[in-house]
Amino acid sequence: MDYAIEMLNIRKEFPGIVANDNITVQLQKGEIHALLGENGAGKSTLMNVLFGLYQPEKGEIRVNGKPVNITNPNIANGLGIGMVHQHFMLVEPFTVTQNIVLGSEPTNKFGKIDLAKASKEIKELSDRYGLQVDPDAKISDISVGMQQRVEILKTLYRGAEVLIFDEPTAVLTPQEINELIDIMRSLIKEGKSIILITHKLKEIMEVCDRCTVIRKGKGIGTVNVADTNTTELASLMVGREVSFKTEKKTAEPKDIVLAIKDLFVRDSRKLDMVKGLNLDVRAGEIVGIAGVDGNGQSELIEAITGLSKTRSGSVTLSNKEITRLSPRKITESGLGHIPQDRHKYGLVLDYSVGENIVLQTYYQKPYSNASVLKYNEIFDKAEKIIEEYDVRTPSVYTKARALSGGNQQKAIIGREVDRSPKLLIAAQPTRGLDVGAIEFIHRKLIEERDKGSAILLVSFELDEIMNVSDRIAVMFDGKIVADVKPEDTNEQELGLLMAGSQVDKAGVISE
Amino acid sequence: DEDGAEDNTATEGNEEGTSGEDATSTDYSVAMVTDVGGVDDKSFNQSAWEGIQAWGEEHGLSQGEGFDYAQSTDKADYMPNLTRFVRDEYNLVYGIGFELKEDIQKAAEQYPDTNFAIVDDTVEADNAVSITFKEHQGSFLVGVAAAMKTTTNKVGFVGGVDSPLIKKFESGFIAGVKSVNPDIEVDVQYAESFADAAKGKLIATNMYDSGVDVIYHASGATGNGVFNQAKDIKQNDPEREIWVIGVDRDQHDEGTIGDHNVTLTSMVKRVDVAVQDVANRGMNGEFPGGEKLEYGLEQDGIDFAKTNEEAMTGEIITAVDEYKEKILSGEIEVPSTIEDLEAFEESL
Amino acid sequence: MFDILQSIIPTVLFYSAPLILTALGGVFSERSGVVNIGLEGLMVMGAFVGIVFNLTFADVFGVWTPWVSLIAATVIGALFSLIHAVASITFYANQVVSGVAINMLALGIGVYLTKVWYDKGQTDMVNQPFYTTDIPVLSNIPLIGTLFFEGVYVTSYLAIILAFVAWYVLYQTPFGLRLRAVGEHPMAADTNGIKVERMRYIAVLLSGALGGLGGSVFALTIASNFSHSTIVGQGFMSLAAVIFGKWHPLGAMGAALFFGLAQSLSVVSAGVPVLENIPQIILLIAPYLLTILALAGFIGRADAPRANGVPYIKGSR
Amino acid sequence: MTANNRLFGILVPVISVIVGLLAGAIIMLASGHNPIEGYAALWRGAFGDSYTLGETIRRTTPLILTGLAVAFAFKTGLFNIGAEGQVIVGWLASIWVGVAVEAPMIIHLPLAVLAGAVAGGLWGFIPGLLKAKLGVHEVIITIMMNYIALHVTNEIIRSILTDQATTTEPIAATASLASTWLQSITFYSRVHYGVLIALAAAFVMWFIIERTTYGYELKAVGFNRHASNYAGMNVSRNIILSMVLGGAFAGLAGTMEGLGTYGTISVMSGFTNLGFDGIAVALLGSNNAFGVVLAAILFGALKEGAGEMPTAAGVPTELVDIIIALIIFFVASSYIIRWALLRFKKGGNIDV
Ligand SMILES: Nc1ncnc2c1ncn2[C@@H]1O[C@H](COP(=O)(O)OP(=O)(O)OP(=O)(O)O)[C@@H](O)[C@H]1O
Ligand SMILES: Nc1ncnc2c1ncn2[C@@H]1O[C@H](COP(=O)(O)OP(=O)(O)OP(=O)(O)O)[C@@H](O)[C@H]1O
Ligand SMILES: [Mg+2]
Ligand SMILES: [Mg+2]
Repeated sequence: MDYAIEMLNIRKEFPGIVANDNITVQLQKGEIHALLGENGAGKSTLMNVLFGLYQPEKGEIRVNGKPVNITNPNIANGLGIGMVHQHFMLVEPFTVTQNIVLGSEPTNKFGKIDLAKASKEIKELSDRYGLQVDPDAKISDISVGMQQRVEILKTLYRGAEVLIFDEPTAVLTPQEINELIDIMRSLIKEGKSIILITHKLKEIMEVCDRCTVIRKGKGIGTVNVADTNTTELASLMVGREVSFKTEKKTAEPKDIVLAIKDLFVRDSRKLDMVKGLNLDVRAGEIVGIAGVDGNGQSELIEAITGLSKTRSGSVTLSNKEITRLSPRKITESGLGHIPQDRHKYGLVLDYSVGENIVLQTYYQKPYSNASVLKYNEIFDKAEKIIEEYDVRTPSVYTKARALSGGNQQKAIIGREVDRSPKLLIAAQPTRGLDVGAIEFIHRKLIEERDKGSAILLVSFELDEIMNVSDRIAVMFDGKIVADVKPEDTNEQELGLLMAGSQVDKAGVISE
Repeated sequence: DEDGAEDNTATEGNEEGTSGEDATSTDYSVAMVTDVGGVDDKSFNQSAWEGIQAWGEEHGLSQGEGFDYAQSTDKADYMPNLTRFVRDEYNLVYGIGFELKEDIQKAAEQYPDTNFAIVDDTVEADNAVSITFKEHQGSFLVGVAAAMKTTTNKVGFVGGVDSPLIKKFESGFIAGVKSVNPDIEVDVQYAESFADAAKGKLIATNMYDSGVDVIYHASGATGNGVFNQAKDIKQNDPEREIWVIGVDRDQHDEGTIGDHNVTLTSMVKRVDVAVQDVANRGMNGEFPGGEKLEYGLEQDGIDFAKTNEEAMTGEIITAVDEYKEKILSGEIEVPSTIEDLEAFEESL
Repeated sequence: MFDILQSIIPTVLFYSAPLILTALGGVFSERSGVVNIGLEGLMVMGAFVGIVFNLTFADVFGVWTPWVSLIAATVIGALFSLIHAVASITFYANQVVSGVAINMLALGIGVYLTKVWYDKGQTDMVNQPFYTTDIPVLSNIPLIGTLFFEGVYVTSYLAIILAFVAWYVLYQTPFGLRLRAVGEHPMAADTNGIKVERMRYIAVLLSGALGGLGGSVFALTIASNFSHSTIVGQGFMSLAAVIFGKWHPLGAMGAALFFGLAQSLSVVSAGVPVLENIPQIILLIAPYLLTILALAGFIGRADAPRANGVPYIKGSR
Repeated sequence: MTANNRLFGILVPVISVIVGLLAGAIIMLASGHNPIEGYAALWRGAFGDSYTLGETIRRTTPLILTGLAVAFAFKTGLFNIGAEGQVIVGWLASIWVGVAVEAPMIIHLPLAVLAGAVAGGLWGFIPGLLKAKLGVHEVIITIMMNYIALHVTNEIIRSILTDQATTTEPIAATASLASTWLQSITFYSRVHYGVLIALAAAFVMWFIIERTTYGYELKAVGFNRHASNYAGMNVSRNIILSMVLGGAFAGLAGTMEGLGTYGTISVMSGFTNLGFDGIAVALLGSNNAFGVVLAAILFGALKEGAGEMPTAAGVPTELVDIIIALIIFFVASSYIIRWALLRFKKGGNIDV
């Protein structure tokens, strides 16, 4: 068999942890090979070893059958290995071209970077793979999907034959995911080979040829995708049966909890992003907001939660106007919020888990008295929450930074849900999490609904929207353009709605 | 305990020192505490130390045995330094510079058995003597020299920090200039620092550009900038007549530029003379406690430098000496404040 | 008006030159992601070396002494900054703190050695400082020649030229692109095969070289000797120029010239009718006040290089 | 992990100090001095008898406060390089009240102390406000504020507090922190009651930071501004509060010099350096109150003892500055010490 890459019996240790324990992955030429595993299983670590960012303690790497020693990314690049990282490796104030040539810049005879030449080459490369990247745009001005394509271009520019994608779809909208899949296929057609890390089993089934499963740092095995199904993959990964369809009773909506009227919100560039939006959410129902990223979802959430000011319109929570209240007053009025960016907003990473649990309530009884903190009460509470929400942490005194993404998310959800908010906003609550964690979080959201909370779920994952919501509001260009029941629609229809197509009364979609 | 023992001996020593009418020359010991300028500041600290060394050698003493100094790098060092000498049983402790005023005052009150002296300021205590100088007299004389030397009828004065002490220099200088020729303009600028050479140079550039040809500086290290600028002009145009007047001691060395020297003269403060004088009086049991001694031309405490023979022509020296006589005879009362200066100028 | 300009411009030039040079050093260092609050100390070291070298070798090098002294100060400045580099790049030290230590250390060493070598707290004045000259050819241009190129220090133009060189290097060459990338997103640079630590070392050494150069230019054009009070705050002003100039070489140069102008105005004011009646204290604090107002008002938020001050630890996020 | 960290937290400064002193010894040897004599003189100068002990305490007092001033801001992610200016205005304000007000001690003294704290706080308020509202870099603003404090204070001393003199009248006895009793037991050192204020301030800082909701907010804002905002904290207010309280501590340091040590204020031709030394103290003390006190004692002793070195051992006092700088380097580069310690006990498994 012709292998582009062989990673044989790789072992990589971090202080106190064996991240990769005797893992073997063999990438055939011209295949898309999936790497599957729970959060923290060791996938990124393995790929960082291949890319020369980490040195393995044991094991051998072969490229085209020849043993190699990859001690830094330069060597990997030289061997034709390129990596699209989970967290983008782009310099924001630079242009696309500058980012792509960085490290291998063409120069003219005065030692000046020949940007014009580079820009032209990049344009050609971009056209060849249908990437549609503007070489002169600044990274900070382009969308996440575009940034990812810049990352791909970066590897191609360096002549990569093998591309590693680390969770590329976690940050993409459904449309962008489809585009990415097309791009991957055209890369294969050009003779490249691809390693794809993803938590989305559907994607594996759709594009991958084979799949290697890793569990807790150990290689479980490699399967032909054609010979398996999602259920089998999931149980291989987690080591037990996993259900995908979340069980739930039909909703029993009660009074209106959240009422938004004619809301206008501007973003930091002073452009209107929410343009006259109207929406009601009732107690006991989950309303899912479907939409392509950048249609005003973030601004909507920021406006409801008081993180940014509304331009006009009103937001009421249980009949109380909260439009111009401070975040604290809004929280006190009964709002819970699982933020989209858990590292930026959800947690103070350098605080202990316990201190994070009282992030909004530290000034209230019983956590403090006359401004003096009562740590016993705080940590008691935290103990209860980590227990109830299965937050895996050495202790409540451990810094939040040390937790894996999934466990950080569980801690946030525990904190928000525990306050029994009247309204719970969950923004991308499962982004980047493995199926086990996703299942748990969905169950918790439904439990809350059943206890009578109103829940607003914002997600780019149509699966999630379809599975969890009782009602789906499609957001496009700053407005709610459709309000449908999941059982009355399908992903295709939603996709079109999200792209701005109109639905007439009869349910017929017109352009 | 040890501390107690040391304290006791300290007290005994002091008693001996002050009450000992039969004190021989070897018994008497003298020390000085510098201000932050340090003992080698090429200024009054250095001069004071030279005085003390001269005094010590004269009486067969050596550093550490009979006389010594302590360096202060920070205002906070003054008091510990003074106290150290008190406890080391020195009979007379000098504080050099007006910055030590409060500390000498306090030390004098706390240690009545030790004698103190402050240079450049005054304190009130029976066991302390205040040594000041009639800088205005010296400034007057160099003002005369400046007036004689200027060809543009514009001279300059660069002060360090605006304060009564430096005003004394300014007043005397202007009075000297105007005595020779009331039409000469005097450009006065303060750098607001004794250590800002850049500011000194900025001011000097500005003054020389505007036609000033003699600058008298009373500004410590800020004056480095003044010298620097004068020398730069001289380097580029050796024919141009450009002068600096130094302060506190003879700053002839600072003015050397090739074969030329831009230091016209310097207002010399003989701190060494004053320090030796007081030490001798103390040694002879005649310590002038509580007195405010003001050293001027009369006591040879103030002088002007004649090192630059080329520049200080006989004519200038004669003129300066004439005014010196007038001051000594009381014919001229040199103003030491701006108010006095105004009155003085009217009387011209 | 012409007269006023004629008296202001040369003073601005000589006052600003050391600040420009040192600020350029700051730009390099901070652009690479290493905060350099030790500019003051680097200047102290430069002034110390420049003076000591000048005093010691004046007989050997004659009229070339000041230039050779500058080179010596530049080299020693670079070597001295190695301490900051090792601490903050290799040992992940808090860069602000390491910079503060640099400041203390430079002054300590400078004065200590002065005392040990010369047995006094300050050196003598040098015999071979820089002198002003008329720049050949350029000074013959009417008006402009008189204003800008007569009676100036060559070092002032060295500083200005170096600012443009720094701009070219940072914004036009691969080296500059890499250096800035390292300061914005070191991990991205790393994955592109750029040696982050090496880039940062080079940048810090450059800041040491330029800081040393700035300090020695100050010593050999303005102070003429070395003592504990030779460099008092010029390094901090240079740091201010870095930030005021938004971490851009030409911006930093502009800021340094602005500081020079403010200082010069406070001196020249006596002869200028509009400025004459302003209390001296206002003129004294004007440079500082104007900087604050400028930062608060006109240029607002300055975006530091994103990874500035953050040690790059491979494999961490 | 926690136990290990705590151990490192203690070992790192201790080792740094030892290595710093060793380096100082090598420098003395290299420059032809006897290190044993040098350090003996240093020790005598700092702790030799009750007088030097008193002076060491006196010198430590403002260092504790400037150390707290810097540490406090650090906790909120701010770098207060302006302690220097805050010291100066605090000193000025306390003297102003001490000279200009007539009142019984029970009112006068607290009023003068308060004035110093308020002035320092005000000097911290301006950079805090600019940072919070306009995002202006606090480092540059505080540097500028230092110079403004220096010049304005000098001007006020000359034109308002005196008639063109360089030193004010001494404060009224009713505003003085000086203690004849403390002086009498320390052979007339200048140790004063201010040390109690400094220790109390350290306790207050510890309490605010570790035990109150204010401290919780301040630290949260320091760690993560966005999350703090999300959690309903007023980020701007916390930034300002942190600078104001830090400034107040520094202002108190100036007050110590004014009401305790000198009783006057003089025109200054340069900075006091108390503020800059505060940065070093804060660092060596790991930005925590107890650590700051210990670090201030160490630096106070080094600086006080230095005065004895030139006379007793011929060693220039600057050696102490070099030693302090080296200690700071080693603490800041604690990674190397941790690494060395881990190497040292290699074999034992390293639990993270
Ligand atoms: N730099 C590091 N230092 C120490 N430990 C690390 C480091 N990086 C990863 N680990 C450990 O290695 C394990 C594997 O991490 P890795 O990032 O490879 O997981 P992953 O499979 O990519 O997870 P995810 O699906 O969440 O991206 C983790 O449990 C973590 O504890
Ligand atoms: N420097 C480090 N030291 C110790 N552990 C680390 C370090 N860097 C990463 N880790 C660990 O790596 C593990 C991997 O985290 P994980 O991959 O689950 O996060 P993630 O899912 O990639 O985060 P995100 O939410 O950004 O996707 C975590 O357990 C984290 O604690
Ligand atoms: Mg990963
Ligand atoms: Mg992940």
